[in-house]
Amino acid sequence: MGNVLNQIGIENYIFLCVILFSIGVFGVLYRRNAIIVFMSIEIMLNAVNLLFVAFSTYHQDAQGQVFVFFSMAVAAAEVAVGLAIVVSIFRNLGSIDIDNLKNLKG
Amino acid sequence: MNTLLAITGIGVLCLLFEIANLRKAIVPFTVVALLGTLGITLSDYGTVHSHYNNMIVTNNFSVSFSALFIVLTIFLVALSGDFYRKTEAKISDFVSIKIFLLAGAVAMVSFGNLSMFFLGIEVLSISLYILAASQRLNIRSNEAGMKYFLMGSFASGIILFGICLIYGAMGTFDIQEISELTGSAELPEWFFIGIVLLTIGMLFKIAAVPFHFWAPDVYEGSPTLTTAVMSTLTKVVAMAAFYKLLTGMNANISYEYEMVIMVVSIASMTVGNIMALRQTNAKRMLAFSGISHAGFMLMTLLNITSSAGTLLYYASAYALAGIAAFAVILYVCRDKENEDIYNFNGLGKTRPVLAAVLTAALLSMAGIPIFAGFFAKFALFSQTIKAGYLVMVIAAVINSIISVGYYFKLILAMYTKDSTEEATKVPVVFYAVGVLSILINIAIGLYPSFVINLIK
Amino acid sequence: MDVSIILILLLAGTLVTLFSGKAAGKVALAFGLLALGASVALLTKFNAHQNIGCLGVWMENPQIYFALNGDGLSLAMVLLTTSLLPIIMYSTFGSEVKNPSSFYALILFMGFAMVGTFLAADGFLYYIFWELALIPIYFIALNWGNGDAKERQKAVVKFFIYTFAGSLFMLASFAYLYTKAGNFLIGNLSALSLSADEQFWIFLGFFAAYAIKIPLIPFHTWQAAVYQKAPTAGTMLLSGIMLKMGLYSVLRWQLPIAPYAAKTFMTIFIVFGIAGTIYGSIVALRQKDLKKLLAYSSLAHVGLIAAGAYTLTVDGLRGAVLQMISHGFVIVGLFFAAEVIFRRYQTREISEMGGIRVQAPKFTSMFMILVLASVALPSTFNFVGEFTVLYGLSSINIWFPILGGLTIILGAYYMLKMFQNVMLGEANPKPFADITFQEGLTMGVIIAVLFFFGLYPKPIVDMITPSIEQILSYTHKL
Amino acid sequence: MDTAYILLLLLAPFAGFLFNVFFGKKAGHNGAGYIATFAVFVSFLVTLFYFIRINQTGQAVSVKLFDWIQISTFKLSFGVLLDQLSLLWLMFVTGIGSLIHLYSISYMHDDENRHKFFAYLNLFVFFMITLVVGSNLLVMFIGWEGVGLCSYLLIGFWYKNQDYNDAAKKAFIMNRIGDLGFLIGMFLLGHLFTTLDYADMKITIEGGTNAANTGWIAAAALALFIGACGKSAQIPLYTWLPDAMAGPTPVSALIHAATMVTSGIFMITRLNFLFGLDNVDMHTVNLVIAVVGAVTALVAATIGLVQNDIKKVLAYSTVSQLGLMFLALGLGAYEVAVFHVITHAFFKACLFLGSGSVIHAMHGEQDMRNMGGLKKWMSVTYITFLISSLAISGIPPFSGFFSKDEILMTAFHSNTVLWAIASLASIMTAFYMFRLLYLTFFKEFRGTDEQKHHLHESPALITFPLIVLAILATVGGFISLPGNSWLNNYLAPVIAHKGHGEHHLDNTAYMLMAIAVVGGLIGIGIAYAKYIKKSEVPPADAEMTGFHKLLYNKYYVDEIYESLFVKPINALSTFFRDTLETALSGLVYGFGKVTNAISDKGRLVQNGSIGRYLFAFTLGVVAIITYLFYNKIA
Amino acid sequence: MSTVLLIFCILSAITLSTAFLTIFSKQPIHSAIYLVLCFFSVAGHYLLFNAQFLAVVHIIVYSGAIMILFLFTVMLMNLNKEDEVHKPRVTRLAAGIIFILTSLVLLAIFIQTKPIVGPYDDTGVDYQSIKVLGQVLLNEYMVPFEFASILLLVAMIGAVLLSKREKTEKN
Repeated sequence: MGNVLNQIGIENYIFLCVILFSIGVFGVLYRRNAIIVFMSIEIMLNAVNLLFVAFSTYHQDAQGQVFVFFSMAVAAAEVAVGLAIVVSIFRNLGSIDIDNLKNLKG
Repeated sequence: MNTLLAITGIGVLCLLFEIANLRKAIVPFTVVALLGTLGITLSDYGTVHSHYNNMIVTNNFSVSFSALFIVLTIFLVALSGDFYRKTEAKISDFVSIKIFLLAGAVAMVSFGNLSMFFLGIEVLSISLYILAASQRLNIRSNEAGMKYFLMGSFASGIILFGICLIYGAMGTFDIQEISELTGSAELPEWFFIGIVLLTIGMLFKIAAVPFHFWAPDVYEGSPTLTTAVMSTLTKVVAMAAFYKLLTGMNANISYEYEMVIMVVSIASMTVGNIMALRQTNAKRMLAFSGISHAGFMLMTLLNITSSAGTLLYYASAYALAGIAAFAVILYVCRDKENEDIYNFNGLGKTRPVLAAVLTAALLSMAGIPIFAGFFAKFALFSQTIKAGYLVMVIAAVINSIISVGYYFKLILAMYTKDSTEEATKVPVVFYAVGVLSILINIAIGLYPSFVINLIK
Repeated sequence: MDVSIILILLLAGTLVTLFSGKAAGKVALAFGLLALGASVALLTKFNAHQNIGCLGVWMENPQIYFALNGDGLSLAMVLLTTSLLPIIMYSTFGSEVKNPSSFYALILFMGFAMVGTFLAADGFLYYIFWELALIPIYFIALNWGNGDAKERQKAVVKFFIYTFAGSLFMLASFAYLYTKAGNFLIGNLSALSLSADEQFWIFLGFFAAYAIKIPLIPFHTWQAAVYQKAPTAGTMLLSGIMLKMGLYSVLRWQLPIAPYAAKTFMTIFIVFGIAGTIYGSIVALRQKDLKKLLAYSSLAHVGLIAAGAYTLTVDGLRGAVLQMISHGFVIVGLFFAAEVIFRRYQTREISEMGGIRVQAPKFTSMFMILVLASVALPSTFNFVGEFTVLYGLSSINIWFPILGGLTIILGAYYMLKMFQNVMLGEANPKPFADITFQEGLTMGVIIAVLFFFGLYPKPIVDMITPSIEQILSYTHKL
Repeated sequence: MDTAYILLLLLAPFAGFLFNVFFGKKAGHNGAGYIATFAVFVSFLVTLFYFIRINQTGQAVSVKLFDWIQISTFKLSFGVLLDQLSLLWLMFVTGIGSLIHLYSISYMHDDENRHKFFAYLNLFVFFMITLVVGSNLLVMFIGWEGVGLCSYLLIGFWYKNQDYNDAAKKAFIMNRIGDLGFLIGMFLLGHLFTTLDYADMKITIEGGTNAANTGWIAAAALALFIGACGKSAQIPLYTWLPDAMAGPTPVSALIHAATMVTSGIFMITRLNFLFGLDNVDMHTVNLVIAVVGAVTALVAATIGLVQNDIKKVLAYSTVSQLGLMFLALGLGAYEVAVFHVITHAFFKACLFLGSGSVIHAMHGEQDMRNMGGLKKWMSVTYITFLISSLAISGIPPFSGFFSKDEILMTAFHSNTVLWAIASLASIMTAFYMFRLLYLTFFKEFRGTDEQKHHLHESPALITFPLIVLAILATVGGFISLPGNSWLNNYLAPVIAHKGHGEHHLDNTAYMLMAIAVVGGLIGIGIAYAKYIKKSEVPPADAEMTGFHKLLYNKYYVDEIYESLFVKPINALSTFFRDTLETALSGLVYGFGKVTNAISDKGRLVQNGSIGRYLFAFTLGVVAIITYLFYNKIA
Repeated sequence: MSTVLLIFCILSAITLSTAFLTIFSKQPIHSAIYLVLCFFSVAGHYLLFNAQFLAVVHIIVYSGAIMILFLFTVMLMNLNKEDEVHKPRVTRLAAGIIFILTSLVLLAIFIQTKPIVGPYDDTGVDYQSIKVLGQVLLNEYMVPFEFASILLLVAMIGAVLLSKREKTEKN
C-alpha cells in the first residue's frame, strides 16, 4: 500500500495537529477545573502523538511510532501523579478549582 | 552508562531496604553508594563512549556534569535523614525518588538520542512533582505541587512538540545524525521551529522570564528540602541539558535567536533580582535569586562553542552555594511554620558557624571573591565580552549590584538582630553539609581552572 | 624572602587571632608588628636592589598569576599599611571591645586584603584583594559600630553596595582587557595598544570603582555616614588605608592601562578632584559631629590627591603618593583624638565639647599638632605632599593650584574652628582626664612620623620615584 | 664650623621651646622665662658674631643642611644663607626678641601657663630665624607659616576667652590667604627658574631674562606680594592685625610690631633682584605695591585717629607704618624700607612694651577713656613712651624722622600723589600718637579708685627693656643719615641699585624735611589743643556719630568681609550639609527606593493564579515565535 | 477528493469538535466522554496511517487506562454536577484570543515552511508492523524502554506516596 500522505499531504496533518494543540492550550487557559485543564494537556500530548505518527509515515520510519509509546508512558505517569495531587488537594480543600490556589503569591 | 545503571540500582536498593526494614541504614548507605558511583563516573573521564546505539554517550561534558549532580545529590540525601525524621516510614520513598531524579538528571546530560532526553526530563519532572506535593496535609505543598505539575506538563507538551518537529525535519532522534544533517543545505524550517519550542520548554525548566512564574510559588510551597533540590540540582541540570541540546544538535544559532536569548537573559536577571528585593520569605527570595542566576547562565549560550567549562563552573559555584545556604535554612526553619527572614535573627550569635556558612554562600551568590561565585561571574563576563556582547555584561553588572541588596538582608538579620529564641541542638549533618559545600566552593574559587578545564 | 611573607603573616595572624580568645588583641598586635618587621626587612632588601617581587602561576586557564609587585610604590603603600595596622590595633586597647577575637581577626584580615591590593601585579589577584577588603570592614562597622542600629545598617549596607557596584564595572573592564591580552599581568595590560574608544570605556570602568572608593564627589555620599557609624578602629582603617587603595589603583592600574584616555580627559578629572577638595572643605565647616567633620576633611584631602594623580606629571604623582601616606597617618591620629574624647564624654557632638584644654594640656598639644599637620603646616609630612601635588597641578594650569590651594585656607578655617569649639573656651563642667600613656604613645608615634618625614621625606621619595617614572613612561609612549 | 654655629643659632630657641614644653612647669617660678630669654640671647650672640664678621669681611655664609623636597626638575634643600640682609634682620629679631623675653618674665609673672608662653615665644623666634636665614623660598615658607602658627598660638594664649580664639583663628586664616599667594608665587618661580634658591635665581636674572617670561615673573611677584599682604597686614588682608591685640602685650610688641609683620618687607627685599626688574609688567606690580602701601598707610591712620583701646591705636599705627614701608618697596627703595623697618622695630616695640607696662599697672584695663595722668605714677614708662612717640611722629633727631623722611623723599621724587598721601598719614600718626600719650599720661586719672590704688611703676625687668629700646629709638636713625648712609653701604651687596637709592641733600630735600617736621608738629599741636587745652575725652561708644562712628568701627570692613565671605561660605556650607548632601545621598538611596518600589509593584503581578502564569507562558511562546519567524509569517 | 482525504476530513472534524466540546462541556463527566471520543478519532487517524498496533495501544492506554482514571477521579470527587464558576469574561476572552493567535501564528509558519513539494517517500519496506516496532523498541530503543520503566516506577511510588495515609496522621 502506498504512502497515505500522497493523498492527504503532510501539511494537512500538521495543520490538524497545530489546531488540536492550540485547542489544548486554549483549554488550559480557559478552564479552572483542574481535571479539565489536565484533560486539555492530554489533548496537547495527543496532538503531538498524532504528528509523530504522521512524521513516521512521512519518513517511512518506525522510530516515530516508538517514540509515541514513550510519550504514552509519560502521559500515563503524569496522569497518575497528577491525579494523586488533584485528589490530595480535593481532600484538603474540597475543591479542585485552580483559581482557588492562590496562597502562594507575591 | 555505568553511572546510570549504578544510580538506578541504588534507587531500587533503597526500596528494598524498606522491605528489609533497614530504614536507618538508607541514608548512610545511599551516601556511600553515591560516592562509589561518583568514582565510577569519574573513571570514565577523558574517554568518549557511546552505548546502545548511541542512546547514551559519555564524554567529558556528561561526566563532569554527572559528577556535579551526584555530589549535589549526596548532599541532598545526607540532609534527608533529619528532614524526614517525622515521616520516617516514607523515607525510602523520598530517598529513592531523589535517586531516580538523579538518574533522570544524568540521562539529560548524557543522552545520545532525544528519547533519552525526553524520558530523562520527565523522570526529573515527575519526581519533582511528587516531592513538591509530598506533604500531603500541607495545603501549601499541595498548591505548589499542583502549580508545578500543571505548568510542567504544559511545558512537557511544548518540549514534545519541539522534539516532534525536529523528528519531522530529520527523520531521526539520534543527536549525532541530527548534528550531521544540520549541515545539509535543504534543512526544513520545522527543525528551527522545533529548536525554538524545545528552547521554550527548557527556559521554563530553568525558570527564565517570562516562563518563571511557577518558580517562586513552587519553591515557597514545597518542603524545604525539595526546594533545595529544585533550586540547586534541577536548575543546573536543566541548564546543562539545554546547553547540550543546542550544542549536540549543532543548531546554527541565528542572530535573532541570540537576541531572544539576550532579552530573556537580561529580563531574567532583572526581574529575578528586582522581585527578590522585597521578599520576606527566604525560600522565595532564593527562588527569585535563582531566576536571576538562570539569566546569568543563559549568557553562556551566547558563546556556545567554548563556554561549556564556564557553564560547569558557574553551575557548580551556584549549586554548591545553594546547598550550603539550604543546609542552614533547613536547620533554621526546622520546626517553623514558614521560612521568613526573621527566623534568622541573631543566628550570628547563637550559631556562628552556620551563620558564617550562610554568609559565605550568599557572598558567593553575590559574586564576591574568593568564593567561586565571583570567579564564575568573571569568567562569564570575559567570555561574553569576547563574544562581543558588552550590553549584556553591563546589564549583568547592574544586576549584580541589585542582587547584593537582598543577599545582605539575610546577612543583616543574622548579625544585627537579636535572636528571639533559644538555640536548639544542631545535628551534625547540617554542619557537615554546610561547611563541606562551602569549602568546596572556596576551593574551586581558589582553583577555578580545575573545574573550568574539565571540559575543553 | 619576598613580599608574600607579609601576606602570609597577616593571614596566619588572622587565623591565630580568631582562636586566641581574650588575648586576641595582643596576639593581633604581635602579628601586626611582625608584619611591620617583615616589611622593614623587605625594605632593606629593596634598598639593596634585590628583587622582592613574586611571580607564580596560579592557574593556567584562564591564565592568572600569583604575581606581586616588589617596586617602591607598592612597598611604600605596604609600609603605610603595616605601620598603621599596629597603631590602629594598639589604639583600641584603651577601650573595651566585645568579642575581641573576631574583631582583631577582622582587622588583620582587612590588613591582609589591603596589603594584597597594594602588592598585586596581576589584575585578577588585585581585584580579589580589592573586593576582599570590603568584607571585614563591613562586619567591623556593622557589629562594632555605634549609633542607632537601623541607621548604621543603612549606612553600612549602602557603603557596601555602592563600592561593590563601582568595582563591578572595574571587573567588566578587566574582563575586557583579559580578552585582549590573554592574561592579567600589569605589564602586559599596560603594553596593550588599545584604541581611544576602548581606553575611554576602560578608563570609565575603572573610574566607577575608584571614584566611589576614593571617594570623589559626587560619589562620596556613603563616606561621612559610614565614618560616623563605624567604630573608630574601622574608621581609621577606612580613612587611613582603604581610601588609599582607590588612589593607589589610579596610579597603578588606571593611568598605565588607559593613558590616552587619562591624557585626553585629564582636565575633567582634575576638576573633579579639585571640586571635591573645595566642596569637602565647605561642607566640613558646619558639621556638628566630630567624626563627620573629619570625614569631610578626608574628602577634601583625597580630592586634591586625586587631582594630583591625574596630572600625569612626576610631581603630581609623587605628591599624591606622599600625600596619601601622610594623610593616612594624620587622619588616623585625628580620629584617634576623636576617640579619646569619646572615651571620656561619650559623645561626638561638637556642641557638647569645649573647654577641654584647661583640663588636658597634653592631649591638647598633641591634638593641636595633628590639626596643624592636617592643614599642612610646613615641616610636617602633609606639607611635603601638598606642596608637591600643588606644584604638579601648577604645571598643568596655574588656576588649578589656586583653586586647589583654597584647601589650605578653608582647611585651616574648619580645622581651627573645630579645634576651638572642641578644645578651647572656659573649662568644661564635665571632667576630662588627660591622656593615658597608651593614648599618648599612639599619638606620639604618629606625630613623630609626621615630623620626621616632614623634614626628611627623601627616603620615601627615593623609594617611589622609579615606580612613578615607570608609570609615567606608559603615558609618554603615546 | 659654620654649620655648628648656624645650628646653634637655629636650635637654641628651639631647644628652649622643647625645654619649656616638657619641663617648663617644673623649672621654678621664673625658670621658664630665664631659660627662654637665655635661648634667644644665645642666638643673638651668634648673630652678633656673624654680624661683626660680615662687617669685616663682607662674605656671606651659605650652608646646606640637608635635602628636603624634590621637584621633578630640581631639589630643594634646607639651606641657610647668612648675608648682610639676613644678619641685619637677625640682629633686631634676636636683639629685640631677647629684650621682650626679658620683659615678659615680669609681665607674665602671674600667669599659670607662662611656661607655655615662653615656649611659644621661643618657637616663634625659631621660626622667625628660619624665615630670615633660609636660602630658598621654601625654607622661608616654613618660617613664614611657622610664625603664623606662633602668632595664632600667642594671640589665643588666653584660650578661655572665645573672642581671643576667634581673633587668633582670624589671624591664621588671613595669613593663610596670603600664604596661598606665596605658594603660587613659588610655583611660578619654580617653573620659570627651576629653582627657588635666591642665589641661583639672582644669577639667572642677572644673566638676562627671557622677555616672554617677564609677564610670568610679574605674576609671580604679584602672587608673592599677596603673601606679603597677608603677613604684613596690608589692604585687603590687614584686619587681623588689630584683632591680634588679643594676645599678651609682649607678643604684640615682638610679633605684631617688630618682627613677624615685617616679614613681607623682608621677603620683597630678599627678592629685590626680582621685584626690581625693569620692565613694564614689573612696573605695574611695583605701582600696585606702592599704591597698596600708601592707601593702607592712610586708611589705617584714619582708623587709628579715633580708637580708644590703647593697643588698637598702636596696632593701626603699625599697619599704617607698614604701609609706608610697602610704599618704599613699591618705589624700589628697598634700603629705605629696611631702614624704616629697623627704626620702627625700635620705637614700636618700645611703644607696645610701654602700653604693656600701662596695662600691667591698670590690671588689664586697655581703654584710654579710663586712664589719664599716669605719668605721676609711671615716670620711666612715660619718658620712654614720649621718646618713642616723638620718634614715630618724625620729630628730629629721633630715629623715625630719618627713616620716614627718606620714604617721603622717595615718594616725592616718584609720585607726588603718593607723597601727599604718605604725608597726610604721617600727620595723622603724630596726632593719634600724641592723643594716646595725652589721654594716657596727662590730666586726671579717670579710672576707678580700685585701679588708682594699685597704680605703680613697673619693675626693673619691664623698665629695662623700655629704656634700652627708647635709647635705640633715639639713636637708631643715625645708621642711615641722609647723604652718609652706613646702612646703604652695608646692604649694597644684597640690593641691586638702580640709581635712585640715595638722595642728595639738595634744597628739595631740606624743604621736604621741613614739611615733614612741621606736619608732625601740626599733628601734635592738634592733639594738644584737643586733649590738653580742651581736656576732651573721647565719647562712649553709643554716643559716636557720623564719620567718627564710621572710623571708630573701622569703616565696617570686618562686617563687610563677614557678610561678603564668611557668611556666604557658612551659608553655603549649611546648604551643602542640609540640602545638597541629603539630595545626593537621596539620589543614591533613590536607586534603591525606586527598585524597591518596582519590586513592590512587581509582586502584584505574581498573584498566585496559575491561569495568569499560563497566560504569560503562552504569550511568551507566541512572542518568541513571532519574533523569530516574523519574516516567514509576513 | 479521494476517499482517504474524505475520511481524514471527517476524522479531523470529529477530533477537533470533540476536543472543543471537551473544553466547553460544563459537566466534567461530559468532558471526559468527549475526550474519549476525541481519542478514538485519533486512533482512527492512526488506523488511516495503517499503524494498527499503535492504534490499539492508544485505545488501551488512553481510553482504557487514562480516561478511566479521569472518570474515576471525577466520580470520586462527585464533580458530576455543574459547580464550576466560570473564569471572568475577560480571561475567557483573552484565552480565546490567545487560542486564535497561537493557531494563526503556528499555521502561518507552517504554511510558509512547506517542505519540498513532491511525491512522498514510499520505500515499500515494512516499518510499522508489530514485528518491526518490536525490534526497534527492544533493540535500538532498549535503554529508553527500560528507562521508561523507571519513569513508571517513580510515578507509582509517587502516587502511593501522595495518597498513602501515615500512621501518625490524625485524619
